[in-house]
Amino acid sequence: MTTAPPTSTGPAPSVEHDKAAESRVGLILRARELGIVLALAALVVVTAVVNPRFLSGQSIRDLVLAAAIIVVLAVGQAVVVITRNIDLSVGSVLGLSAFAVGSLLQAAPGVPVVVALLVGLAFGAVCGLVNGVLVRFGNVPALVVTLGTLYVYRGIGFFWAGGQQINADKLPPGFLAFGTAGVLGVPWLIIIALVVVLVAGLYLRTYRSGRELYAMGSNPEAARLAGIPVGRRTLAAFVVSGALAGLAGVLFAARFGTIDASAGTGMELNVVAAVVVGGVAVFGGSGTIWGAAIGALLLTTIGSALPVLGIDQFWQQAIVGALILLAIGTDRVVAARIAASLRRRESHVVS
Amino acid sequence: MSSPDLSPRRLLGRLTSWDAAIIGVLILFVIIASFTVDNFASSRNFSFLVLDLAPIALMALPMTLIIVTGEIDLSVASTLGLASAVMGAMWEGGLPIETIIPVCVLLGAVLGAVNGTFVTVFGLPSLAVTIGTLALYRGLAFVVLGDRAVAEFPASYTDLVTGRIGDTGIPLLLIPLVVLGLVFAVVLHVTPFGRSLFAIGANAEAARFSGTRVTRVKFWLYVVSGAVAALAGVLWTLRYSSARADNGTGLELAVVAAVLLGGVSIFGGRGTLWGVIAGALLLTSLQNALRLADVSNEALSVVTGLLLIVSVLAPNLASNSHAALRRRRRPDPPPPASPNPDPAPSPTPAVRSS
Amino acid sequence: GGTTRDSSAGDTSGSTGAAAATANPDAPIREGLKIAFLPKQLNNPYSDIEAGGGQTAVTELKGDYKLVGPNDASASSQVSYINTLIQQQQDVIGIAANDPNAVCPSLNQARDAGIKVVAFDSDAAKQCRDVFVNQATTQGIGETLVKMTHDLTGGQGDIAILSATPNATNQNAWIAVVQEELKKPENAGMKLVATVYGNDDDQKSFQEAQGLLQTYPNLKAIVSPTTVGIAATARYVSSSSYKGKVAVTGLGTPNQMREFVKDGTVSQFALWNPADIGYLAGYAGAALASGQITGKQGETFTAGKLGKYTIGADGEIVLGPPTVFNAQNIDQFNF
Amino acid sequence: MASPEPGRPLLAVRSVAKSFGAVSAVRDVSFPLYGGEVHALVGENGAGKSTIVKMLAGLHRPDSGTIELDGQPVELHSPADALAAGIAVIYQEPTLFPDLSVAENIFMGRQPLRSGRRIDRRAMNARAAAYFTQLGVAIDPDRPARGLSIADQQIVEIAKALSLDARVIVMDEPTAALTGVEVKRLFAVAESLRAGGAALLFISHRFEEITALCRRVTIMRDGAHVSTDPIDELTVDEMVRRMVGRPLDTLFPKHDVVPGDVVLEVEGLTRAGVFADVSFQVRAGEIVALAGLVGAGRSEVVQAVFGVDPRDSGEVRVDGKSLRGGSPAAAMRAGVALVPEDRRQQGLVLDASIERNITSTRLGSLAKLGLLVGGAERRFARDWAARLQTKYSHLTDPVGRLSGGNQQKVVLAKWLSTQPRVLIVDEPTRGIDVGTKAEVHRLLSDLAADGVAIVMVSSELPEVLGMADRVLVMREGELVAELPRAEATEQTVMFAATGQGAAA
Ligand SMILES: Nc1ncnc2c1ncn2[C@@H]1O[C@H](COP(=O)(O)OP(=O)(O)OP(=O)(O)O)[C@@H](O)[C@H]1O
Ligand SMILES: Nc1ncnc2c1ncn2[C@@H]1O[C@H](COP(=O)(O)OP(=O)(O)OP(=O)(O)O)[C@@H](O)[C@H]1O
Ligand SMILES: [Mg+2]
Ligand SMILES: [Mg+2]
Repeated sequence: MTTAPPTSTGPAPSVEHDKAAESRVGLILRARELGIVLALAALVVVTAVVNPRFLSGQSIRDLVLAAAIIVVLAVGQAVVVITRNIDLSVGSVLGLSAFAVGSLLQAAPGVPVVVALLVGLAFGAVCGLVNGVLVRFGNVPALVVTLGTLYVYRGIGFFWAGGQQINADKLPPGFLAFGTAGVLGVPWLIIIALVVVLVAGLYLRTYRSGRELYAMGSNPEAARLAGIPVGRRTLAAFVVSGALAGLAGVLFAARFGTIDASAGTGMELNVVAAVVVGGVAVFGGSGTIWGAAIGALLLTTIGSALPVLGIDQFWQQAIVGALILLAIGTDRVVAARIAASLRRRESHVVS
Repeated sequence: MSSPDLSPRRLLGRLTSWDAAIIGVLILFVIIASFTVDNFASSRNFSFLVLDLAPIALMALPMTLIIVTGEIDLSVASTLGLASAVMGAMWEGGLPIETIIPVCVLLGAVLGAVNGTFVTVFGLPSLAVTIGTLALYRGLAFVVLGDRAVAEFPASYTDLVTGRIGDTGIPLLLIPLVVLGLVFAVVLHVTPFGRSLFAIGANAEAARFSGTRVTRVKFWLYVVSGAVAALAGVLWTLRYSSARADNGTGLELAVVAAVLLGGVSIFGGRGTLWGVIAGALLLTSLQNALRLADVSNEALSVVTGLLLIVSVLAPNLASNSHAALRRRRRPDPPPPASPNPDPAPSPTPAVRSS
Repeated sequence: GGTTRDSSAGDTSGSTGAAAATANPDAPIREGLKIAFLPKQLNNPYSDIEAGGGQTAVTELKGDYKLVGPNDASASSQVSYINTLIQQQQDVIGIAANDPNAVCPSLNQARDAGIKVVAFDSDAAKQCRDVFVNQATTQGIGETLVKMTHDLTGGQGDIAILSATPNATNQNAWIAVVQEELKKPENAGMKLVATVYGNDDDQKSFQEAQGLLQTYPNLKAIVSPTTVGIAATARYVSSSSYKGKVAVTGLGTPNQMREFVKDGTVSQFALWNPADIGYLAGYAGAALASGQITGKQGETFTAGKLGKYTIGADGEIVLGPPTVFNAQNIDQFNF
Repeated sequence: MASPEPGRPLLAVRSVAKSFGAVSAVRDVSFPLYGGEVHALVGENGAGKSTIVKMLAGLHRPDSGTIELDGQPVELHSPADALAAGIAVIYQEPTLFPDLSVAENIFMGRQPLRSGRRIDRRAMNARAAAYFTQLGVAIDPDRPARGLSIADQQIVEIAKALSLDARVIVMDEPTAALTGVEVKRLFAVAESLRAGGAALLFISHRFEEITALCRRVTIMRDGAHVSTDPIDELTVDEMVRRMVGRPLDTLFPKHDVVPGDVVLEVEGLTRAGVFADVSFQVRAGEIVALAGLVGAGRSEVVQAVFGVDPRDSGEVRVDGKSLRGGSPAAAMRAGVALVPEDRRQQGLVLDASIERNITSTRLGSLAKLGLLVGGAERRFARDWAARLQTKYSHLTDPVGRLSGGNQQKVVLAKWLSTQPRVLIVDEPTRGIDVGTKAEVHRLLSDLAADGVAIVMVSSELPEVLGMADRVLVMREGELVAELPRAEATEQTVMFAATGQGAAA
């Protein structure tokens, strides 16, 4: 075939393209996550200056432990949002799975932690599957489906739990230990969260099916034409989000020890906020897992920094809101800069 | 080459459309409920129902317009809360209620303008922006009123909200609701402005190329949404004669649910206000009836959720199976002529001045 | 001009209710009374125990018991339920008000419709209920809290309060008393450095506890006058390096706290028996509906196994002093 | 390059039919595609060409009839199937992922891999760059597709098809958005593909292209198959007669009009990075063409004039009155109309009905007391659709269902109905068949005759030369030449447009 172009010995232009490529990639990466990282750094520094104990081992540990759960949720959410969908049911799924695992351990204290984790995953996956099926086969907008299942799953949770509350003393000590202990001082929750972030991040960046998720989010119609199995991928995305929410449920149970039907209520908005703050475009197609994770970390840090800063209770929520706006604002500014630079370096027919 | 008369066809389209379906469901439900649920059909219950309906329905009106343009406003419930808190603070401060109410509504407009600015001027996604202001406004509400709950609003006003027209069972509150509903419906459906909203929702760029001031329109929609939400806050405060920072927490989801239930496309460009009003009514009367029937709170949320999903799912499945049928029904003798009544270009009245 | 707070003083939406009737101490308790309980929130362990007590009472009285309520502890959703109960023509409504005033108009509608209203656990505004069953005098609880703290800290050092929601009626009342008590000379050594709110949300309370300990290095004790808060605080402290250094006390249920009493994080905390509150409320309601009492000060009635009670000022009925739990006695309780 | 008369066709379409509800788009159409040969598919707008394409792409299932590959009937259930069967399609409308890099757009789902099935970005970018060199354009493979001009988008599509190295390549009006230079390059590529033994199906409304590239031509009319012959057995006039069903009157019916007063004045119009210091005047009754290579910035200029794009400096005057920048509404009030370049994105609300689209610019005047009641809209829409001889089945159908050409007519109707003093048309005949083209051209000259000032952006030289009283040539965002009708020739325009040495 005369059409197959030489790939090994890249012709002159392609070389200079590669250089351009590097710079562009760098620029965009910096652009997307820069704002958040800066905000995070600034926050930590200020807090530490005001109250050095904020950087004490104990407090950092508490911080990341709290972050671990929301990070896991944010990763799942990011996957869904990138495909131009959204999953508002995560809070309810978390509650449901937490309670499921809780009552399992209550009934059979012997169950090893690993099994508990798997049960949580599976449980969430099923909830996610339901969402996915409704979106895929019922072609109902994800926002509607998951807003619905937000109510439904929560309701089921209440039915099941009733007034029952599973207290720390009912849970096997091994499981509670898992909530705080770890290897070489690194708590399990954090290890798990990191693994989730790395795997998901790598997958979305360097695997074909991962990139296809972006394609679907960027232009669904074109994705169909490109022969991407849109339906299956959508389904998968929701299953992943559900499964991670389930996993987060187990972590939640282990961390907080007390579980009732209302666990994780209202968390969905925080998670979406984290993802958005993390620079994932609400209408899909762009953004990274790293970004989402950092976004989650930032929000949690705010949550625990403000009391340390001794800022009046009543200001906390307001400040969180303001910071969300600030974060997406800066993100937009940078994005605009890129667009401008693109417009200038326009293509022209070489003659 | 004119197309065949469409009026019957359009009528059919109306009837089979999904918001019409919701209206049908609503009527059906009300009839069934009044026979099966004791006390449901009582005039007193009706006034309770209207009181529960009011805040959701109010905020759903501008929300419909916003969602039709493809945006969303999740901060309405927080705006309600902040308005309520400010109302309380000013009432405590001894200001006359006649000043407080307009000031609160104005405040709401300003809060809406803030949303609008972020969405239009900075071009940020409204979902993200209003999640931010959802937290911000609720937070400010707590900053204003803190942990206190201001009460003892004048009976002359609280009774206005909870009262009825004479000795009829019809609550006074119904009047402003109906009026506003009509206004919004007319604006959305039979004015050029309303048309431009649909155009914006379906293809903002094309709308811009047709001379629509897309950003300006969106901005004002947010202002209106804020003002109405604040008004809802005032009514809320008077109804419970208690101003608190946490009033109406979480109501935004109910409002969005009502709008979607009413058949408005979350992607913009499609929907009717009738559907939305029916949606809000269905939501509240369903909850009211279930409560009267001692159905547990859990069941309420499950039913609400299912209702929401089904309301969108059902019409889709219907149309799908319909299409499937058409596909199977083959190969029918192809129509003799092309889609167009007379293919040969007939000498047209205008432009061809040869 | 215009309608201001002062000009409309007294003109608040309230009605005297049906309190005009006179009490007949030896009227028999009517059977088949429809008594409905409307706690702050369903599916909350504490509320459920309270309601449970109510159920016992109603069964003893051969009445017909009903439990309704929202899943969120908000005043507005309680109002919808009051309206429903009015529609269903109950005889008695027992309510733990989420907001004393917000529920007022509907409660008065209920009383106009001849329904007796018994507030329990958390009071509604006086003019819209017939009696209030108080778990203990506000004063009593405040004093107990301070006393326990005094014992634990030896009367010296910084202390902090982790309360429920910022606008929880009774918590705020108790905190007020605590602040008064601390002014007394014998408590002069203790300094209240902060009051934070966990919104009766386990996770939030947990993080607030973290915040307190990080912010106030030489904190001696955290006092949490709410069952959710004390459990979360105890759990955080027990899993942190502060265990043993910082005392945790307040109001909690034995079942929640047992673990932490055993592992030494908590050495004493207090609570009344929530079941008894519901129980007493049930009897008070029946007595009202049967005309034994009308809610005036000095009237008396018998509340089954709890014995004889006398209505105090403002129609308040006090259950009794709270129980203090510790390693010795905790295993005798199961709620 | 006389390749031997081929034997068995690589792909054969056998009496396929497809109807959408009432509309029967394709009826009993059959034709063969031979390896090593380019096959033309021609027909009026709405003849059913794209529908056939969509069947080959696995998007539509034929209601009846079959598609055969190597003599074996194949069922194409999805685009994936088509790709697997070695059928590559360049669609009429570009289908890119704006957020992804150009390279990823080309290789989506087929990215070159390295160890552990991970994507090898370097290799991917290198290969993409190689394809671009082959196509003779310099597009940074790592730049996101968002913001590419239509032409650049089309080129990426072509690169995508190349990268598939498929046996059957279908091109649905690939040249509609291209100018001479790029078309030449595309043809070179097509030629090499053909020589490589692939079978090409080529759809275009430009006969010079068809005669230049194709060996065999299938003609369709109103969804039905008319004929399939070797190209050299047909004259262009015969082709036109068969597809239009009547002999065609002249393609460029230009009236000579005596220009009136200056209506539109543009002075020193500048937008940083896109165009600079553009000044020109248009008189009543004049047709002024803006020519230039794709990417020269013509669309940007006219969009800035109309106010949809901001302008950094410069002034626009209509009838001597200065026009506020950045406000299409103001421009419309002053009597300016812009028929935009990209009808799907800028011209139409595809989901909205034909009626809504046509009336969208006139609602204010159609409303009674501010309310749109009664059948005024319906009547208005029906009237204008008729004037432009639009083919539709119901005014309430979404306009997206119309064929490309008929969509363009709706856009024209929408703007002509505003009775403009200044009419700006950007690529007015892009993707329009000869019949309609003649209509549009007649329309333009009639409007000019009625004293409308017309600015025409066009990438089709014949059109420019045939219609314009004056030709303004742009290069890289600057106005480089102004040629009166007499001096405007293929050479002079291309020379100005490409600059030294690049004379195509
Ligand atoms: N999805 C659809 N639903 C209904 N009708 C359709 C649909 N797609 C195409 N049609 C109709 O089928 C006919 C053929 O359309 P098609 O796009 O194939 O024409 P075409 O030959 O490609 O025209 P053009 O040259 O303008 O692209 C037209 O009348 C069109 O309105
Ligand atoms: N939406 C956009 N964002 C960024 N750059 C754009 C956009 N549209 C076009 N451009 C660039 O601006 C320049 C002019 O665009 P365009 O292709 O419309 O010019 P043109 O002369 O109108 O060409 P044609 O009309 O033939 O497509 C080109 O370099 C193009 O890549
Ligand atoms: Mg076509
Ligand atoms: Mg252009």
